[in-house]
Amino acid sequence: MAVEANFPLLILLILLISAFMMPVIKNIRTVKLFSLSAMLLSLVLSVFTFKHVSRAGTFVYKVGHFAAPWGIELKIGYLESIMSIMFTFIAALIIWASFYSIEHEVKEKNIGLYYTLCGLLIASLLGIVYSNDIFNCFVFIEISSIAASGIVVVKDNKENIKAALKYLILSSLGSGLVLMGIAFLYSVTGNLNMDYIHQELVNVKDLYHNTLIISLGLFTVGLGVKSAMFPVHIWLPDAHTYAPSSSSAMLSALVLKAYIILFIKIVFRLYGIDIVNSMPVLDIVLVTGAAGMIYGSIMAILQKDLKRMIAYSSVAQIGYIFFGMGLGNFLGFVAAVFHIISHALTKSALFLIAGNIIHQTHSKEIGSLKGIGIEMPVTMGVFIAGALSMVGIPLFIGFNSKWNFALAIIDSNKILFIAVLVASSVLNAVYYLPIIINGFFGEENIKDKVFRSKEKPVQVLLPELILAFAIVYFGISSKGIIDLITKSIAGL
Amino acid sequence: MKDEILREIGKFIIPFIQMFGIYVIFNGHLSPGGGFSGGTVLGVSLILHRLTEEPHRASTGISEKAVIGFMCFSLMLYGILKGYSFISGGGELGLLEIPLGTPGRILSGGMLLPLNIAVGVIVCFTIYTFYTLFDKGEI
Amino acid sequence: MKKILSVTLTIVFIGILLFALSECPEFGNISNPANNYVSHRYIDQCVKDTGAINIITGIILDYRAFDTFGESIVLFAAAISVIVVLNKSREQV
Amino acid sequence: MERLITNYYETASIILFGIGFMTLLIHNNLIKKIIGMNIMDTSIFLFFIAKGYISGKEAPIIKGAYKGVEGYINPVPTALMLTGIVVAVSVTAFALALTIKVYDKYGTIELNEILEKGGD
Repeated sequence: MAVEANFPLLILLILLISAFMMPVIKNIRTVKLFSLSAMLLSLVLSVFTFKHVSRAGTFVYKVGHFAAPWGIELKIGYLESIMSIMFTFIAALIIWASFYSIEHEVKEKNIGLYYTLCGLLIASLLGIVYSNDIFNCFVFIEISSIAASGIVVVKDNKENIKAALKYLILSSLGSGLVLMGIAFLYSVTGNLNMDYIHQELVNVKDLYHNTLIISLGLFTVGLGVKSAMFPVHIWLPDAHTYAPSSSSAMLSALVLKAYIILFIKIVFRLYGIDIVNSMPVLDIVLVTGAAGMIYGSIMAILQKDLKRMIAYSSVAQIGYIFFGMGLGNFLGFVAAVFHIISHALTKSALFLIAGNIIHQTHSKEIGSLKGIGIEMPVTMGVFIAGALSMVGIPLFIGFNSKWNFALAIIDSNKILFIAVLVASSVLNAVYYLPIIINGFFGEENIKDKVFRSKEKPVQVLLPELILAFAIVYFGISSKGIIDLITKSIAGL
Repeated sequence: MKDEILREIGKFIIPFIQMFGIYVIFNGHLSPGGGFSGGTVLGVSLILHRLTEEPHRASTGISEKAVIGFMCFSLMLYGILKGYSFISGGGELGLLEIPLGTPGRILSGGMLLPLNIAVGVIVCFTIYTFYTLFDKGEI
Repeated sequence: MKKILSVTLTIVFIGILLFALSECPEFGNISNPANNYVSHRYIDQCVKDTGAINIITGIILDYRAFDTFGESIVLFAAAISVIVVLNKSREQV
Repeated sequence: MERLITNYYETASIILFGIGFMTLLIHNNLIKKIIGMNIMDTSIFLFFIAKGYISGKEAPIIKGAYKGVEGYINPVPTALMLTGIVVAVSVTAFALALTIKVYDKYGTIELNEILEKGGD
């Protein structure tokens, strides 16, 4: 067995054990560097894992001495290794960016614990992505929901505590539903490993047809609560608005995505797409996704608070992802996975920039951002890249994902939904473009503003600049990554 | 609490509770119980100590640093012990393993006993942390 | 209004779950799908594989040890979060 | 439908789940909401454990002579739910800690009053 096969488990162990060490380290600077270096090491190991996968194909790795179905195993294919690179890459950038901003938002005594929670969170998300055992996924889901609420509440304000409590109760409800779904599946198959459950399901799918529909429904609703699917997204705006901006970036870019990846794995690996397509669940997902696209955009237009607007935009973008999966065809899933990557890059950049803007101007209101483009041109440059990508302008990554959604809609013969896609894009433009226009143009907006007066030093903005570069780079050359995603979905 | 009777009875009964907790942890692989249940019993004994002792004496008994240190250290121990076993099993490296011994003896089951102890320590201090933080807002 | 809505929602929800249950295998029956080769191997080989005569301990600390590892991390994460939320003594530091 | 009566254990746990769910939805008091959440979790544990029961068999601890595969109940659900219980304890502890903090900041734990005072 190749050495690289050990790397996924090693990544989890490195992140977790480094997280265990952080609370006992006194020096905050050491904690920060330690956390970043653990994340970078994981990134390097993820890249090696990806190379191994592209050389040797999908592999399973048994955790401990016992093979599945008795032990727990990790299964790493293209999807998992791409997602692992993306998660560690974005997490490393967010942690790097947080070095300069975290002191303004979190009390000094809690900074060490904050990085502990971040390490636990990223490790648990990677655990959800890697694991091939449904109950093991549940355990990691619980770690991630506690750690995610922890990084919301770390900023000691009234609203944070309310938002975190709401998030915790709703996500605990969601994981309860997931556990119920696991119980139903276990009672009809007697297995917990996804591949083995699938083998058994093929035999018993006619005998227990309704049970299977209901358990898939439970998984959908449970994971939907956690990934802010439209009718059950109510925790998201509060949590994302009040959390420190690095936490918001992490929540929006990574935490929501891990549950969606798990959902994709459940659909393809656990049930099999044929069984799922014989059930009405994906149609419901399609409708809720489309409704979320419109609702999130409209709510975002109505907001006055910058971070709250971006949070509602997340609701809309998660709607896109569920919409793509709800189409039920192969291209729809490819578009959804591509949008996961595109949204993760874009939204993390936007939240980090929003944090910078709010810190420098001491104002959360969108209306007060007049002339900001003159005062902070580099910051606004990154914001423009993110905003244009969200709207779907060519040359930015968001355009490619919308293009893929359009192709998937045409392929699935549900042409009417193109209207939803276009409408949502127009609505996106309605709330992102005014910020840019107010920032740069209009005589009275920019008078008395001093060029670069509020800009942060460039090394502070470097993580955001890297994200902006990635947004443009993948916007121009997305062919390679789409091919990889196609292969990854086919290999599930 | 100031009550003399409670304190004296507490002093008498706490060692027995702790002994029972340790028994449950050490026999986890032989009978019902294990790290989680035994750790809870141990944690309860610490809480009882804190409830019955004078406040100033009890709070200096175990410092915050020690609690966090114990928790992190035993989790690290757990992670390293189990990580070793995961990697040696999953990578098929065939590294050295602790022999399983005779089933039914205390010193058997390879790594089960040290793992149970590590879990017990974690659970014990977590329960204690929860109680003290809920009670006074400090460890 | 809110109450009526909650009651209806709950009843619908219970109805759906009971509907699924009415198809499930019988309670306590030995030939249920859940009692298959997986659990038989656990019972049969546990002493030989792990050296534990308590099969539950054998499962949670050896066969499925990764779960238990995750479980202690859940406890740790909760302890850290509770410390973040409630600890006053660190404020003076 | 007669399956609901033979599966009385699971039926009861699903009804318990409904009780917990309704407690979560109806009450404004945060502590009661957390109690509802706990009832829900417990009902799921009962439901899951019931899947492992085989009538007339022993607990899976090999005391004395080994009775063969047919002599013991299915150990898997029990082992899984041990994990589940600890998870539920952690979530409850965290939620209660947040409730204490909510009381500190808002002076009440009734959700409707909190929403009024929150100002949004």
